[in-house]
Amino acid sequence: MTMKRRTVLAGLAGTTAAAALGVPTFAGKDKVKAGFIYVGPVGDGGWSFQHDQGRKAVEAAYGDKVETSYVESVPEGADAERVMTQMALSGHDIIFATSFGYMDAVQNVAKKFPKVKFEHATGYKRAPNVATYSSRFYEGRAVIGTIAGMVTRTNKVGYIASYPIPEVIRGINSAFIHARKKNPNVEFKIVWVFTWFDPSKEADAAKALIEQGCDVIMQHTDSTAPMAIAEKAGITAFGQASDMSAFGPHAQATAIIDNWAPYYVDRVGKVLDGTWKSEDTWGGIASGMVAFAPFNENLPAEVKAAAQKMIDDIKSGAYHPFTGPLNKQDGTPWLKPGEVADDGTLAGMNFYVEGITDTIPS
Amino acid sequence: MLVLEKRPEPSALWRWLAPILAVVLTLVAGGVMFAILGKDPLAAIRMIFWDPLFNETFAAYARPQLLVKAAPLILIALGLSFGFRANIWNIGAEGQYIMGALAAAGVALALYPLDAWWLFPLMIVAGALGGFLWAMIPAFLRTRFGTNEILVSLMLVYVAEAFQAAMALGPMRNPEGHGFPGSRNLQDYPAAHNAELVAGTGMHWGVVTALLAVVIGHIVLNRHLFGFQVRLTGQAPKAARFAGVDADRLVVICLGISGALAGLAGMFEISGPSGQVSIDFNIGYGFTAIIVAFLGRLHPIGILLAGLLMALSYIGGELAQFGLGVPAAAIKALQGMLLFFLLGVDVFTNYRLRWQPGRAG
Amino acid sequence: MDLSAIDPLVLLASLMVAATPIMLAGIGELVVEKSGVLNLGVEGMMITGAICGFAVAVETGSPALGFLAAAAGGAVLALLFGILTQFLLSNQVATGLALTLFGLGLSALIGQSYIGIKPPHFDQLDIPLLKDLPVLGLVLFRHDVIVYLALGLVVGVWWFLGRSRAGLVLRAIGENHDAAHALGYKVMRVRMLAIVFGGALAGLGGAYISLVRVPQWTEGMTAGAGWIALALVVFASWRPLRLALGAWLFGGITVLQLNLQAAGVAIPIQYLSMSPYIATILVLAFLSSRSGRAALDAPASLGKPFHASS
Amino acid sequence: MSDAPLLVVDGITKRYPGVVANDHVSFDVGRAEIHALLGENGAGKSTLVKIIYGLVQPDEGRMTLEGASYTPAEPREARAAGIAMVFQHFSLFEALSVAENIALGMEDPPPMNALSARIREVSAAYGLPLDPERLVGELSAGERQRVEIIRCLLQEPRLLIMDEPTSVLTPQEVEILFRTLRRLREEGRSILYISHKLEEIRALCDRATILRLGKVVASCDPRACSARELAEMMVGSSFTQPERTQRPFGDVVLEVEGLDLPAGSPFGTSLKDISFRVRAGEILGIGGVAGNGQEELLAALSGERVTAAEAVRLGGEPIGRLTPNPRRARGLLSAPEERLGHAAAPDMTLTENAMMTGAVRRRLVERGFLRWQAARRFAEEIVHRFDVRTPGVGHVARSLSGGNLQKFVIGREILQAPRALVVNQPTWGVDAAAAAAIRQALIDLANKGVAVVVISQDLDELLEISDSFAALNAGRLSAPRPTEGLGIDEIGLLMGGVHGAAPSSAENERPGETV
Repeated sequence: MTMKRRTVLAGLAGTTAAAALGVPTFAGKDKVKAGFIYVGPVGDGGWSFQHDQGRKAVEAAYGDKVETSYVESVPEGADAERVMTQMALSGHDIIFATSFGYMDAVQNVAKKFPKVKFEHATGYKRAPNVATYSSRFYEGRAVIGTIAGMVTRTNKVGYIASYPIPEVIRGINSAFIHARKKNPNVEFKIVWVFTWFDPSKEADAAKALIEQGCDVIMQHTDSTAPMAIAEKAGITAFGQASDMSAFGPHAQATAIIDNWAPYYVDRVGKVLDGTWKSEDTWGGIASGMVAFAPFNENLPAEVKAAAQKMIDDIKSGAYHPFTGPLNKQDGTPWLKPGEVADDGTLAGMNFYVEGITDTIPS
Repeated sequence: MLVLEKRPEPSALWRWLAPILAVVLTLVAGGVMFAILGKDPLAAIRMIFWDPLFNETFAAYARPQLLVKAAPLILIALGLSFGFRANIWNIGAEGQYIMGALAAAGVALALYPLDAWWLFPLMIVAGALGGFLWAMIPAFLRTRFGTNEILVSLMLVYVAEAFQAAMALGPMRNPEGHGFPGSRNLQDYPAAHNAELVAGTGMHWGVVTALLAVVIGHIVLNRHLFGFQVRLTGQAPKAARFAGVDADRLVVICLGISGALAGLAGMFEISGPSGQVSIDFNIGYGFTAIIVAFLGRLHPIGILLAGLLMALSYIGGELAQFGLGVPAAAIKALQGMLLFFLLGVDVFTNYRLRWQPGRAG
Repeated sequence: MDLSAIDPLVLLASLMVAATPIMLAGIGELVVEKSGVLNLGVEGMMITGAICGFAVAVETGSPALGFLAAAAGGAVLALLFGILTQFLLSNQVATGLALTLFGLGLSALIGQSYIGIKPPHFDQLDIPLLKDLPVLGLVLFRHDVIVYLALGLVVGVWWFLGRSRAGLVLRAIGENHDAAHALGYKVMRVRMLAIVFGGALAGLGGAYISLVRVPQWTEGMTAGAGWIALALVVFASWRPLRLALGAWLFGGITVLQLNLQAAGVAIPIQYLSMSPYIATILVLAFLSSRSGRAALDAPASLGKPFHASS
Repeated sequence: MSDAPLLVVDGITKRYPGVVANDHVSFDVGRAEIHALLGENGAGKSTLVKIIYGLVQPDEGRMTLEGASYTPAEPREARAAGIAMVFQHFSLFEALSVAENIALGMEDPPPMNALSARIREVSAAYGLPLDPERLVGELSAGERQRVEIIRCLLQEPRLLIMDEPTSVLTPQEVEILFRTLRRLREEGRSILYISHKLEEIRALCDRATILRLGKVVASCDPRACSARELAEMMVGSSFTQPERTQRPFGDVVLEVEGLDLPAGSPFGTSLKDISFRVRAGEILGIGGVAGNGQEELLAALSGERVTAAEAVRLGGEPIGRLTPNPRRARGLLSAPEERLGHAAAPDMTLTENAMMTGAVRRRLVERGFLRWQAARRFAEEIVHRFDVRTPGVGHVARSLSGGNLQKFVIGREILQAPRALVVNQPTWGVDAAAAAAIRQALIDLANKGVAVVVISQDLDELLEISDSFAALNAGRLSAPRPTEGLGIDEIGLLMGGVHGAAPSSAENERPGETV
């Protein structure tokens, strides 16, 4: 039975913005009870694991002013609704629902418990007591795309993709654009594994890519299997969601880390001091939500420098990874020179940019 | 040495005592496990088995939820129990559940956004039919070629899962879903929505159907000729043939019933609590129901109780997770223990332990 | 699309690795089923083996000890199944399913402190001289020892079932336990041994995933491999050598479709992933539709309870 | 070679709950002797040989083999001591080859290739050719028996036990088997031959020990006895023609004409061109040795197996294609031989067992729903009218003794007021009182004008109650003839296949033995 997880979309600007007016103000609290529900086990080493790291950070930050709890492996749908209701009944002040698929369940429960605050990861439906948050993973992909373009010798970059959803497609586009910028000959070989988490299959996918000449592997799945395979093959790879250097001390150039801790600490703090309100957060490098593992010391200095510059530029707002001129895969123009993609288009991205030879499965 | 000796008659006492003993043994073994994990065993067990029912904070909500969670399990287990009694082993209810849900959702989505009273009844028919037809594959192969239905029905689960992923990504994908896999949410499609019947109770048509099915199942098993034929076939196939039972027809009917009920369960879940066709909306009800069927001794009332007990362990398990920090894995292990004990002590209904000097036969 | 990028030899070499876990679990289950017992708990035993092997390998630093522990872990779980089904006569289908549920829970419990840890490295056994052979060297002689162990076990089981007296007794018991009992063979003892052997091999298969193929521990990491092993036994119509072929075919379809994708071929993956199961059903229907030699390969007592009461 | 006996059985007793299977049985088997163990079904022959073969442990008594104490704890020890056994229901594995089956029955088989060669050699030498590579599932019943025999012979046994070996053989195969056995005797081996076929024993055996109700009642040289004497020793009473109330017979009720039916199982017998008629008020007795088609005949009449429509007629209506319940509706009822598992469901209550066949005629089902009250009343009626000893109708069938359950089964059919009733072995393994009650009930039924067919291996019973008699042999039925005036010799010969319809007659016939 495969693992399920999230899917994502970050804020569709404005869908419920109006509802956010007339927000009730919540009084501050001496002690906050925060609940988390995870779609996978905390032991998945990836998505749910990282959210749980955020939960632990909240505990560390506030000590006995906060009490946290979690329920793991909660299927989307009725089960999630039930768990959140029980959490609300048991006196939780704020509940973090960490999967896209919980979206409708969050709405249903939030209506019944107007005094409880809800935080829904990667969704787009908000309410006076429902905030949404997501992460601009594509910013991280721009950085690793830059590195990939510079380190590949075979000009073939392998990409292990989970499901054909906007988040994943956005990541592929971002990585590809920046790899091409550094190396016009680079090609992406993309394998869809149709799972978020199946170590064996991910390992096989990595092997297949390596066998076909890829010397850089990127993954948008959760297990460390591809990293271990890359290490064995002596090539470069990038950690996903967490620092995977233990599995690829030589292979891991860096890792995009889902760092939910600053956001969770901030939001729980706002409940404590009574300033919490419904909003949509799409955080990236600048807000610390997207973080990086230290660059591998074996990376050439100019690669490190280029990657660091990319991080700095995105952080400062000087650069947006989707800046024109950019064409769609079939050659039709998408962004004019200097034009920056709007969040709405990015959120629902279902097309490749020019140069990618793969076809999106349907 | 100790040997098992067949009783001249099944023990009426043990029929009741066995499940109680199993629960007691589970509580003891579970308590030990919680103690090892560093949790207060009494608190954990109280939270899992007591609080959902009687704690004033949760009970009002959790009691009806017990029905919601148990309904698909009961519905599927009930269908399976008829076949199991007659030695017809459908272990592919998960696949039939999926196909029922897909058929029902397919009808609703194809007619979107129809607003007609007859849509929901039509979906019920489609759901039952979807599960029924999927179960007819092993039925046909068994009656026509004598193919083992255990293996065929199991293989068909994987086929159904792959088909479901294909549907969620392809034909049934929500055109307004911003490119996400998964269909429209039927909760937002009034004519197709399997809504709460009485606000706040969580009761939906699936719960009603499950309870109705228990009553009908009980009547059919005990009062109807079909139930009698099923029992007779399971206990003495030759006697059944002598009594005029057509074995092939029984295979088709039993597989058909279990398929249709699994399909119905899928239909009620997809149109209600679950809401949408996604890549993996099935969460193992078809497999869990097999266990529920055996826990309930293949008896409708037993299945009702077993389904509720199973649901209780899920709901109470969630409480224990966020209340005491018990890991989900411990809940799974506890459920596993409960099953082992129930399956194990059942032997004493028909056998007794006897000390026999000398060698075993 | 660039099919020339696919090197068939490399493909063959990697499918040998991909096939190893299901081959191990499958050949174990084949022996169990040949003795007339249907244990649907393969997934539970595999995942238990995966964590036992991983934990012991990490604690001792020795992958070899890890594999031993994995076999032991799978065997212990199988023993539980054996006691329930053989001595307490519980239903095999239900008990097997319960075993899977329990195994998934138990392994997750044991594994809580092993998340994010890297296991000790397990070397591949590049066989000197042979590894440099053209073609065969790459395909056959550059793997780790477990790959050879799996193949050796397949051949061993083939020999055992087909050529040895003990294997003959085991098959006889699976075929007709009452007749075997009448001839004076110990039905329960043989079945218990088969069940434990099957559990040990499932455990090994699981450990191969957690220690070699991935290698790391995560909950639920066997991701359905146990169920594929079950399908494999049927697909192979209970013949060891055909099981090895089936494992390569199952593994091969996975590896091949990934390779085709990597080569840029757009293939409908969801439909392709049904194909092994549909093929299994067709094989099954075909075998049972004709009488004679092949149809009789399915053990006649499979899944039936035995009680020597007369 | 000394003259001391090979095997001495001394005072063997084996009790089962409610029955003493062997009651201080003593006899001995000499060297190079074919020794017959003769007795009716239930006389304790099978238990005795199971004890000798180590499958069952005796409660009392001892055995010596070649003068040494012999106490086999399991078949392995028996085989090691040189005793081999050919089972009545073969202990063979269909999916395994001949050679593999043989290896399984041997203590220390040679490697497969050598074994195959030995099998070819030995089987050819004894005139029982076998291909060691063939699967047993593909063999005929006779060939399967060869496998068992060869398996025994390869172990060079000193004593070969054969339990009813000819019940599944064709006459030609019987002849081959006898040649083999005689040859074994010439080689100095002993054979313990279990049968109730008198002619066979007279033709083959040197000595006979006769068992009745678990006890040894006689020992004799069968070649020196007539079939009648043997039969009387076996059955235990001299054959007196029962007083028969003369009933007027009515019209033909049940008519079977040219009934052919292929064997339903590998060990079954096919029915060939069976014809008979039973009139209202008539009891037709069908005698014959087990395994000659009795089960198949009952199945063809009960509707469990369907035939050509015209092959079975009830009151002139062709019903050969009808299944059991439509036949019941028309008044043709039946009771099969096997009580537990066929005539009754062991784990179901008497009420449920009453429902099993009574549903149609007693209207226990209404529009698909079961009328349990009525079924319960019906069950209680059966219990009451047929004196079934049970604490209540809520108890399961297997908790009843054989006799009580049989009374229940027969009573269940009789109380449904049949037009025709077919019963198989109505008093098999039933105590004397119950047997008498059942026989009386059948006669009473006939007196009411019902056509009754009694299939039985108990000649005494058939002579006592039947008006006409026919014998079933190898799936063929002799022409029925009036029981009155029928001699036991004649009956014995009919049962042995000596009648016009059977081609085997000449082979078993020995000069001077016909009436």
